[in-house]
Amino acid sequence: MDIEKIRKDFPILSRIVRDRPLVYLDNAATTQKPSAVIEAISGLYRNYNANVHRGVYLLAEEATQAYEDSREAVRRFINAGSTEEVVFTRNATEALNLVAYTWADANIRAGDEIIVTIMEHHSNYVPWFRLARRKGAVIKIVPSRKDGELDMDAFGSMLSDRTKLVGIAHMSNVFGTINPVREMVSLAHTRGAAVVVDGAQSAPHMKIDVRGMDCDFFALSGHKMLGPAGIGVLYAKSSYLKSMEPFMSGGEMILRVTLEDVVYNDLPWKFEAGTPNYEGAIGLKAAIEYLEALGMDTVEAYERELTEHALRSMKTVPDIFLYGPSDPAKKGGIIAFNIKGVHSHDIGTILDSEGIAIRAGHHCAQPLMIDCGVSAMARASFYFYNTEQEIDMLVKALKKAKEMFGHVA
Amino acid sequence: MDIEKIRKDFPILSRIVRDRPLVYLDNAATTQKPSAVIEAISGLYRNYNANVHRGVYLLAEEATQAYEDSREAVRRFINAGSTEEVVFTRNATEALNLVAYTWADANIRAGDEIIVTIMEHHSNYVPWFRLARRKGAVIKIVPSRKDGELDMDAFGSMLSDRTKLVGIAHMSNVFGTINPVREMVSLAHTRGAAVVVDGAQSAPHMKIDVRGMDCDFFALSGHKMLGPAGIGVLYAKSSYLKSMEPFMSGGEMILRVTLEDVVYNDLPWKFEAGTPNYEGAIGLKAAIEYLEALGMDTVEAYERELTEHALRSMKTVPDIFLYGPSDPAKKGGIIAFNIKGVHSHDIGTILDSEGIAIRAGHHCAQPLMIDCGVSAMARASFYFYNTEQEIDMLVKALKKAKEMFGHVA
Amino acid sequence: MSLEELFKEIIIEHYQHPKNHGHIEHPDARSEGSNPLCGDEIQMELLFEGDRIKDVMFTGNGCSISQSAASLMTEAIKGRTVAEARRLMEEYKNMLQGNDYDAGMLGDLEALSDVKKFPARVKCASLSMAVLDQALQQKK
Amino acid sequence: MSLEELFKEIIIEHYQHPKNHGHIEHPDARSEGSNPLCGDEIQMELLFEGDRIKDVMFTGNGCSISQSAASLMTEAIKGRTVAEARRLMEEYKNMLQGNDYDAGMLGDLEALSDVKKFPARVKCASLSMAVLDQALQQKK
Ligand SMILES: Cc1ncc(COP(=O)(O)O)c(C=O)c1O
Ligand SMILES: Cc1ncc(COP(=O)(O)O)c(C=O)c1O
Repeated sequence: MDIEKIRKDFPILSRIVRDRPLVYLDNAATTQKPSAVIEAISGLYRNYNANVHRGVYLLAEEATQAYEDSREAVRRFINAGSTEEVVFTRNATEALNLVAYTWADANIRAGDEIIVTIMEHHSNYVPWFRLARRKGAVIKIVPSRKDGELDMDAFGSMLSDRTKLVGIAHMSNVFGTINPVREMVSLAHTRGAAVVVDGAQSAPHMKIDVRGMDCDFFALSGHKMLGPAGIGVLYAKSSYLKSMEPFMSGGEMILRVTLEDVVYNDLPWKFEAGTPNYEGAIGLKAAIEYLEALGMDTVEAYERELTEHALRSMKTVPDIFLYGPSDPAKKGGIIAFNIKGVHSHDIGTILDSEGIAIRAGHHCAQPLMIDCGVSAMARASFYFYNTEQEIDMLVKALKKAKEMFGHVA
Repeated sequence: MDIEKIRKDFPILSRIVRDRPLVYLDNAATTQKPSAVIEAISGLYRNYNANVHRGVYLLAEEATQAYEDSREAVRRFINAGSTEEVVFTRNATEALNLVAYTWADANIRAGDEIIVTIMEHHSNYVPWFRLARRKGAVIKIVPSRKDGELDMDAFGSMLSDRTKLVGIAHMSNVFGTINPVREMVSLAHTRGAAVVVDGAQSAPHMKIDVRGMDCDFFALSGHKMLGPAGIGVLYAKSSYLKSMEPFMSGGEMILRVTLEDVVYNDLPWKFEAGTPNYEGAIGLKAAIEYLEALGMDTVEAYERELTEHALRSMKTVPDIFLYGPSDPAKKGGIIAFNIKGVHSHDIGTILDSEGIAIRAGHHCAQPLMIDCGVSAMARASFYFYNTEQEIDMLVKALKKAKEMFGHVA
Repeated sequence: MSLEELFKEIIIEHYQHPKNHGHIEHPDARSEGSNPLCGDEIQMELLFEGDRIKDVMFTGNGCSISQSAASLMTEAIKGRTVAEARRLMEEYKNMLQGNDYDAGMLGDLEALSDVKKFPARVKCASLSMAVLDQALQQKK
Repeated sequence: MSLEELFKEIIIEHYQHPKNHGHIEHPDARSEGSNPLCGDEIQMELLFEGDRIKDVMFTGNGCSISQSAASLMTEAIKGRTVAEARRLMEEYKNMLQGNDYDAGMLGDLEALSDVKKFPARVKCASLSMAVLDQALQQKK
């Protein structure tokens, strides 16, 4: 991997922030875009923009083709069996809500149980929380162990014939933990429960194989994997999609409307009401092609090296506490931490003054914050365009932060 | 209005299609984008891309500011009272579904009545149809008169104390009819019914004043008004938004999540779950600024001239039938038609071979097709970058189509 | 890509004066289909005699391509055995997909060969094939 | 924009050794608030004597700006009349918004004047003002 060449593909990486070169370490929030993605978008609007699925003219054919080609690119990227199973949404959040409003709404009843992990992002927790309230169902939470991994024994003993749905973050956006989804899916399936995997953090960073995983639903967000904002994906087994009522209704998702009746469109369009974000899909395709050209194995291996380096060097900051697994083989490039005596929000500001972008706060994972006994954490998260030097700059700035707050105490 | 200068702002308008300059007359489906919009998008990704509302670093502040500035631009554009009342969605369709899943779901009961017009796009019909099915409510349809305008007498006599919701297309995407929404709103309000105005076709072409109109909900799509795909708006009176449950749930729309409870965020963010399409919003802001610089009055006046010219010259095509009002003061720049002996789909192909893009089909308005006794229509629709010469080319090509199919019969 | 390739005279002729248009009194099989986006609709009725398609009639409405294809298709299969009809449909599909095909077998249906140059119209040309396929499946 | 402007020594001092931190046994007013995105939390308790704020204490957790602001704010208002406290809050708001303000009135609170150069942090500095405002509204 030629990191210098790669960095040149990302125009924003040469931006100067606060008189310093930008060090962007908030990749779990969103990623930067290579020129190929930016140009795919402007290319659409300069050359062949038209509403998809509707026109009988050349522009519309070209735009429709590009939109559907993106669906095929997603199918390949996550190894789905068919493009029927690939529904475009705004983001992972909408993908998860789609499942809550359709399959789960129709299939979950009072007394049923929904199991989620303590590591869930609000987007894979609040929809189930609200559904459970509405239906009188019960939410159970798989705890994590001291080492930042899920307590699989607890999971095993929570599963029962009342379990209807299991929601799992494939990769935690706080701990970085890569959860054993394949094993959890097969355990859940023995109880007849459906499994929703939140792949928002995993899809950008590792090879995804939804068929190998055998999950029933899988959600991802394009903006976290080089793609534009406003495009996400719900993968669902076609057996599920077929049985489900549509989510939103309007143009595009129907075959026929009379005053007496409505006939829905085929998969996957039945779930895509209104003009889709075809621009987003076309940008996402360019993002996927960029990732495929690099190779997801390469991405994963490089990021593991970065993570090892980060875990090693961040430990040298006085009074730092690193959350999540300390074994880099068990996690992705996400490191949440706190420094005693320096609030994460202050760390964020101090780092920003050096051009270093990290995140501070609850990371939309308040149940996990509560579980860790804190209200906020700082978090650095990497992508393949980051370097060890950038991590060294981070560590140096963290030491400075500690000093600023240390010299008085 | 310097039309030559304006056309230069739209890179796609110099595209050659089928060896001819593109004549784009499918603006009711989606509009083309000026360089200012394309550059607003690439500028974001080149210079200040970051997830909004979350970061404590400069990029995130800039992106958040730009995103919220767009909300203010929308507020101004439609004359809403506050940015609290401006919710970003994917498109008009999602905006309408949001109302169906929240306010309408909570307030419409068995036996209640929903009134919509015969001119509705599927996006302002199917959501209410499904809701009515689910609830046992009744849908009533306001018919149109022979002249393509709504039958206001029928509307008046349909209204009753059972009416809970009235759905109105501000401008029909088939007839082009501009419906008397202000009058309809005030009639509906005397019965205590809420009014949803579908502004997908009106917002791009005329001055919108939601406060003057006094509607309770108003939906629009960015891509139909120079903005990118994937961004739309729901305006709703804050009194409604306050009383409504959220639609989707996840990150961004909550204030606090514990295992026992969830507290929702303030307006409007309560209705924006997950990472929003901030790129789309930033593109939409550039679109609105472009329109404001032209002036919506100028846009409307210019398009009225085009429509007059089109109505006059299209009539000279043998055996043509024009749907909708023949008075250009009563309609926007949308002309649906059929030519006896030449199916609209064939018209579409013949025009395409001359580089002219129009639409053929049911226009996602099958109830209106059935009402007109046809299964399809051809439709030409204009925007301010179109010219009378382009309309003349259209007319010439229509005559050619008629000839091709005429010479045998 | 010229319009004359798509709208050949024979196609317009069949569009304006379709063959086998109407109903069969007591059909052995009946099926229908539509292309919702363009509004094309085709209904077909078949009468069998042993293995043979003794008669076939269609009704429908839609564009010149969908309606002329129905007319030409019904002409091509009338009197053939079901197996022959299936082979013919296979060749027709090959033609629309741009593969090699047996022109001799298709006869007048070959008039539709240039539809493949108009991707948006391939669906129109395939509709009657899909409807016919459904009808043939009703034959035990 | 330099860090030293934001994290002045007096701010870090108040963050690490807050004044008026704790509880009042029988407070006349009590209120709380939070900035959910950063997790800052402030609770305040007040004791009145006539028109005067006889005592004020706070608890909370969060960043140096939110906590030192609470400490400085409680120091500034303790012993003042409600009307004076309100005027002070007004000046404080002016300062954070970048308007002119009465420095004499603010005293040590002026240490937070450079927060306005850090837009993401203005919310942190305003939290205790919002909480205090709520508490004062409880006074009849
Ligand atoms: C009147 C009307 N309403 C709603 C819509 C739906 O818009 P969108 O597909 O952008 O959601 C359209 C456009 O197709 C329309 O013309
Ligand atoms: C694990 C996880 N799930 C879901 C989400 C939600 O993604 P989005 O905001 O793109 O819908 C995120 C990102 O914030 C995440 O990290």
